[in-house]
Amino acid sequence: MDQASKTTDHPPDLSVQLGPLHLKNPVMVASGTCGYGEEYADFLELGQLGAVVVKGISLRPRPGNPPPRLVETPSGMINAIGLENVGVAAFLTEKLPYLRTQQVPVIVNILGNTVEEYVELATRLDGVDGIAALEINISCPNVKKGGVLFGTNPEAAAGVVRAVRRATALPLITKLTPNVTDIRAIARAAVDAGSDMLSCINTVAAVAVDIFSRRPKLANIVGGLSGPAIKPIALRCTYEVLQAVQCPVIGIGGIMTATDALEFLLVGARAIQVGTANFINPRVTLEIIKGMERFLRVEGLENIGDFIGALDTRCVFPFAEEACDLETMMSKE
Amino acid sequence: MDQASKTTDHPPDLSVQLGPLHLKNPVMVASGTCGYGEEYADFLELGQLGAVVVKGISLRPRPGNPPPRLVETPSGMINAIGLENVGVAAFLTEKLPYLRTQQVPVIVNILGNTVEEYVELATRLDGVDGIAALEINISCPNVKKGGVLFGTNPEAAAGVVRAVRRATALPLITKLTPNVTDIRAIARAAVDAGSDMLSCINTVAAVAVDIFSRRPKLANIVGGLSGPAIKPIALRCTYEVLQAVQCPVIGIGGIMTATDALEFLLVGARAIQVGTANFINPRVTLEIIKGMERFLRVEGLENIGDFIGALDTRCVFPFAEEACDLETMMSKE
Amino acid sequence: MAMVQDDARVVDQQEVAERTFRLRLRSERIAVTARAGQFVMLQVHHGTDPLLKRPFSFHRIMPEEGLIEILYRVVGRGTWCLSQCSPGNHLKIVGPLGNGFTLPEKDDRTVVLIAGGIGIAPLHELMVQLTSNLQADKRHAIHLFYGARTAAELIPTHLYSRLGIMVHCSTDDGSSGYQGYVTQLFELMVNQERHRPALLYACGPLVMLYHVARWSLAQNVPSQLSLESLMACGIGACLGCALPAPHPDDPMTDSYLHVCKDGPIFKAGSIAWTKLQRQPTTPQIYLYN
Amino acid sequence: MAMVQDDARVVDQQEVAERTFRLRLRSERIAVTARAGQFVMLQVHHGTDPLLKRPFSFHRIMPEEGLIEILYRVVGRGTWCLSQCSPGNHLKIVGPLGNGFTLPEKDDRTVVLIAGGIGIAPLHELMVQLTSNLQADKRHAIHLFYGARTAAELIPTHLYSRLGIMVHCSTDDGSSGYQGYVTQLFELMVNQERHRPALLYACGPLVMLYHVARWSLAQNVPSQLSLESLMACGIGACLGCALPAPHPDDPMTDSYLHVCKDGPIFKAGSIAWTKLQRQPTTPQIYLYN
Ligand SMILES: Cc1cc2nc3c(=O)[nH]c(=O)nc-3n(C[C@H](O)[C@H](O)[C@H](O)COP(=O)(O)OP(=O)(O)OC[C@H]3O[C@@H](n4cnc5c(N)ncnc54)[C@H](O)[C@@H]3O)c2cc1C
Ligand SMILES: Cc1cc2nc3c(=O)[nH]c(=O)nc-3n(C[C@H](O)[C@H](O)[C@H](O)COP(=O)(O)OP(=O)(O)OC[C@H]3O[C@@H](n4cnc5c(N)ncnc54)[C@H](O)[C@@H]3O)c2cc1C
Ligand SMILES: Cc1cc2nc3c(=O)[nH]c(=O)nc-3n(C[C@H](O)[C@H](O)[C@H](O)COP(=O)(O)O)c2cc1C
Ligand SMILES: Cc1cc2nc3c(=O)[nH]c(=O)nc-3n(C[C@H](O)[C@H](O)[C@H](O)COP(=O)(O)O)c2cc1C
Ligand code: FES
Ligand code: FES
Repeated sequence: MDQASKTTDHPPDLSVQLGPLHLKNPVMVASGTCGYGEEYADFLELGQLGAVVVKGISLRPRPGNPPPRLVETPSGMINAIGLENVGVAAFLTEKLPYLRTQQVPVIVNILGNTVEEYVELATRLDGVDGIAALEINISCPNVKKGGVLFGTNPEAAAGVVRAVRRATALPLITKLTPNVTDIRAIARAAVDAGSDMLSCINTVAAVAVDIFSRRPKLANIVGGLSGPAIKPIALRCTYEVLQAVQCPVIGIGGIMTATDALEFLLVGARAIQVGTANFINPRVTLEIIKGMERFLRVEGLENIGDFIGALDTRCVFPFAEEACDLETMMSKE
Repeated sequence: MDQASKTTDHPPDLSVQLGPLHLKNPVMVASGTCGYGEEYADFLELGQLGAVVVKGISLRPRPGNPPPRLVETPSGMINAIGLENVGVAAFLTEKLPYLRTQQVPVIVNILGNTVEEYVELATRLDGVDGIAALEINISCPNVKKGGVLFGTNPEAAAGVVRAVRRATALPLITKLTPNVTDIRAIARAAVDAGSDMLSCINTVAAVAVDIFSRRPKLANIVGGLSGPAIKPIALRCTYEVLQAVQCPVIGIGGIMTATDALEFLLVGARAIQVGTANFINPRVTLEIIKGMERFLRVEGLENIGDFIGALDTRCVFPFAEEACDLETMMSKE
Repeated sequence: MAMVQDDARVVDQQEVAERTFRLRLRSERIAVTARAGQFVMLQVHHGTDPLLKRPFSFHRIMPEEGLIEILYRVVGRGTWCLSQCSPGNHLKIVGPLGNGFTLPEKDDRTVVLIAGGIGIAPLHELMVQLTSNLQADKRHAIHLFYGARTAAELIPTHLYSRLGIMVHCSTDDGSSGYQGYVTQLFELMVNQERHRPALLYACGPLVMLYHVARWSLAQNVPSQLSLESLMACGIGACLGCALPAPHPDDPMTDSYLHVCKDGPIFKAGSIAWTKLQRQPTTPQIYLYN
Repeated sequence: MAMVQDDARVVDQQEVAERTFRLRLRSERIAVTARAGQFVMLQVHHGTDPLLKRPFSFHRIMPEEGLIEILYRVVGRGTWCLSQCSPGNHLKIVGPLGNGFTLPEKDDRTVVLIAGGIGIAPLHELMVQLTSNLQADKRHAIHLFYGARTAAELIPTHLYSRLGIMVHCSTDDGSSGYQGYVTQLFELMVNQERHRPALLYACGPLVMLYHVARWSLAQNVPSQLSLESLMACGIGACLGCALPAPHPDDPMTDSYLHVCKDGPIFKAGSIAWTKLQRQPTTPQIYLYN
């Protein structure tokens, strides 16, 4: 069902500029779904991707939650991994060296339970060779504020971002949670506090239970919903965030195909991240990149930039002009 | 695959008490998905249901949004009907008489754009024969507060509930929106303001766009996601709400089968509403009731009440006792 | 005339034109009450994705055999899933739904049917009914104008001409019949031959229907147009299938019809054509994976 | 030994015991490097529900033919979908995954395999490999203890006895072989006959594995147990398939293994059995619709 190309022979230009970051294409792998990159080495060359966002890193290693940590739901899955990670020290010595050998921008997702933890992480990652940007995961409980998530309150979110901003010269991406009343307010707060970009969304809080054992399906009871089920929510969040801020926005949530990815770009996202889909098809990101190229060719576009934000929300009444006399006819009928 | 019954011959008791309401079973049809009841007359006897919640009623008739009003998404759908309804006057003269002939409790879902509208609606419905309760849809924009939804703010929600409470002696159900940071706070506010019960959830805000025409798939751009995709979110909201309040809670969201329905009861919901599933199978509510009966038989339960809230969240370590000496063995290995 | 939900058995499925399938289903309960122009909501898949049933018009109704046929084109995931099912499978079905065509009272006048693409689907049963009690010579007063993008998309027209009616074909690319739009062919023929239809039936893409509606209003010829809309329930419960209608009193106030209840057959004047908005176009399935 | 993603063609599917299917797939790239005890992630459905691939062990590996076999029991929606596919269908597959069994270095000692229910799946390929270079008389030193709930769930055991090994069956209801749990039968036989296995392999329900682990630790007999966990990726990326492990330094600190990378084959002492939590039980599919 391939259609003939309308354009000339050179491949369409997929490169995007995200503030200070230049990416060869807008397709990244999302934090927590590609490990530290190496896990996918058998399936793809990381260098073909726009960027790799590594599993969220904390100051000290974290063992994560007890199992069960996963459950499948209609067109989605819930995870409660509990932010298991090797900690920043092991990341720098054991994981980063491999990533450095790949020709791909590495974005480090950071998390903490106090502003100080975020700051110390940023300080240790600042200026390290091979790190392109930091993504601040603000969907973490603030232990000093009774465990309320940083990302659900504009001041708390701004507090983290502002402190991290002072600690590093690296480009900053703040990753927004959808579990809020007004995502625009959090977006504005993060940008005002110095975030260069935003990424949205993190997972949607969710529960699953088993009627036979009468037990929660996750040891942690509550987990994060991801996958195709949340794509409409993620698109709405991206749409809202783009109404509130001027900075580049990275769309995330339920992207399985090039069509899904292009939907986020249409709404105005400058790049996208693929999460859960990697589990189902470890080569999905390459297929998405190829699909985007074909789309641009068929649509006769030479740059992906020409499509980003092209959403047309005006009402179009195709028969309104001609049909003026129709009304008169109809009143006679 | 039917299993033998463990109990005696009389059918299990599905009846539930919801504050002042006694229902013959916990299965209702959700507002906006069963019209005014009559639409399903060819498929089922309404009297077999626990209750019918009619399409949201406003003071004056509403034409609704321009089309397209619907779009399908992975395991879900988004609607932007725009609360089209006949208005309270036509409801009372044209729709209620039919419902009165059916042996089923009728719950009227009410909506408005000012507190005064809700109050006038409640006043006109108060004491009307054939109405069992009011469900207050607070997912409506408050025109006096710049269009912020009543349901996203505890004070605004409480304001509506308190005013309606004064206007009617009917049992009040407040229908919560999931599009908030802390649904517990809204739940508490509604109950403190006099709501007898809560129902949760209404639809999740969502967007869908078409990359070919570059247009939103809904004329209204943003709509409400429903169906199986949101079930894990609805279960989480129900779980959270039940931690915050003592009153009966009605679970809604993505219920397609008896298993789904029982999951909400397990978490503690006293009843459930079925929405989108009615579109896919107009007899689904009857199948759910039958499935619940079979479940109770197989589990050896005589009353659905014995299952409600039976969720066991304690950690169980089946091998912990016996295995004490195992640890010692292991240290030798 | 009650609506029922049934578990229909797939009896046969054939690809009859490019990406176009004819599906024969056993459903006694629906076959006995169905009328031309009505439709069913049909399950296309087991499981929750695709979630919703899909609406399809009756292509043939065979009450004696307890069978119905639908004719559909694969345009997306739902119709693709449907094309994968084979004899013996069971599909949940709800119907018959909607108002259906009204047959002409007198049978001696010129009747014109206009079909665009898959719009031929509901017109087949209509043609069968229009001709069933008619003497052979009178059948010539029934004209079918049938257009498609290209010859490969046309259902073989001998199926219709053997009913005794006059068939006039067009294709956008000229690969079969007149080159151009079917509405152009229709206007051309009607102007040339100067026999004016007493009644118009049409089904096809929205622009085609719009041109038919214009002509029918301008010429004051009654018409019955089969319209579409996205549907969730098909039974009037979701209010999702709205189309703008002229408001009886105030043209500035919005008013809507519901295709599944008030239609899918409408006369030209029932739709507020000026208020119709452009809807997202049909995706090419799986084009970008 | 690289993992690959392949598009495997279904060659054959047979129901070999109650709700138990043997599926033969063509995947040259996986067949050539696969080892006994490893597994694949297999697509069970086209579309997004069920969403995730499902893990299945290699039941047979036929590198020359480019074929692999899995043996699975229908326990939920995913395995039900899988049971519906027929020769000619294509399924996405990722593998080979995990560590696999280690074969004994010397081949003259008593080896015991214990299978509970569908736990027989990975042991078949293991038995084939254990016996392949062995003279007939030495094969008697290999014992398979194979238990199921009832006779109908047992795979016909001549498949194993014709390999020359000793097969001992049990069923919970006594409908075939010893009545009782397979671990009881094993302990009984071992105590009676007083020949102590030099090596234990086991796959089956968690409680069975726990009893095998206890015995192996108490008797100081090395064991290789095939464990399960819910999986999303199967390649070490999601960290979802955790099982508690004894912490090297501090028993109070949590530490986890990942079944897909560190396993699925573990020795008894690698798992912190005391910290294992009860997980929701297997649903009876479609019981309550
Ligand atoms: C009353 C009525 C009768 C119909 N009769 C026929 C028929 O006889 N034969 C036939 O081939 N088609 C018929 N259709 C159209 C048919 O329902 C759609 O082609 C089908 O639903 C597309 O499903 P999909 O999953 O393949 O496409 P999707 O992937 O869902 O969408 C593909 C395209 O089809 C459109 N579409 C999707 N769902 C619907 C829907 N419920 N109604 C209308 N358009 C839709 C979308 O806007 C999109 O542009 C009828 C529609 C209606 C409303
Ligand atoms: C390494 C490994 C190898 C396996 N090998 C085999 C095999 O050879 N043959 C076989 O029949 N089964 C095997 N299993 C189990 C098999 O993966 C599950 O039975 C299957 O995934 C259930 O899918 P479902 O959709 O039918 O069930 P669901 O409806 O998803 O769930 C039914 C039950 O199966 C359990 N389950 C669901 N998904 C998984 C999963 N990914 N891993 C483990 N349990 C799960 C659930 O806890 C639930 O109790 C293996 C599992 C693992 C981890
Ligand atoms: C198993 C798993 C682990 C995740 N871990 C992290 C994490 O460590 N940090 C983070 O910011 N997001 C994490 N996420 C969220 C994803 O990066 C992504 O935002 C979310 O899954 C939505 O995208 P998707 O629908 O494409 O998966 C994780 C998601 C999953 C499924
Ligand atoms: C088409 C449609 C119309 C709806 N109209 C209303 C309404 O008028 N008032 C209301 O409170 N909820 C309305 N809802 C929300 C449902 O009552 C229900 O809360 C929601 O759909 C989630 O349940 P479900 O997943 O079972 O559909 C509507 C939902 C749909 C799909
Ligand atoms: S499709 Fe639901 S009202 Fe018409
Ligand atoms: S299944 Fe993903 S890490 Fe093991």
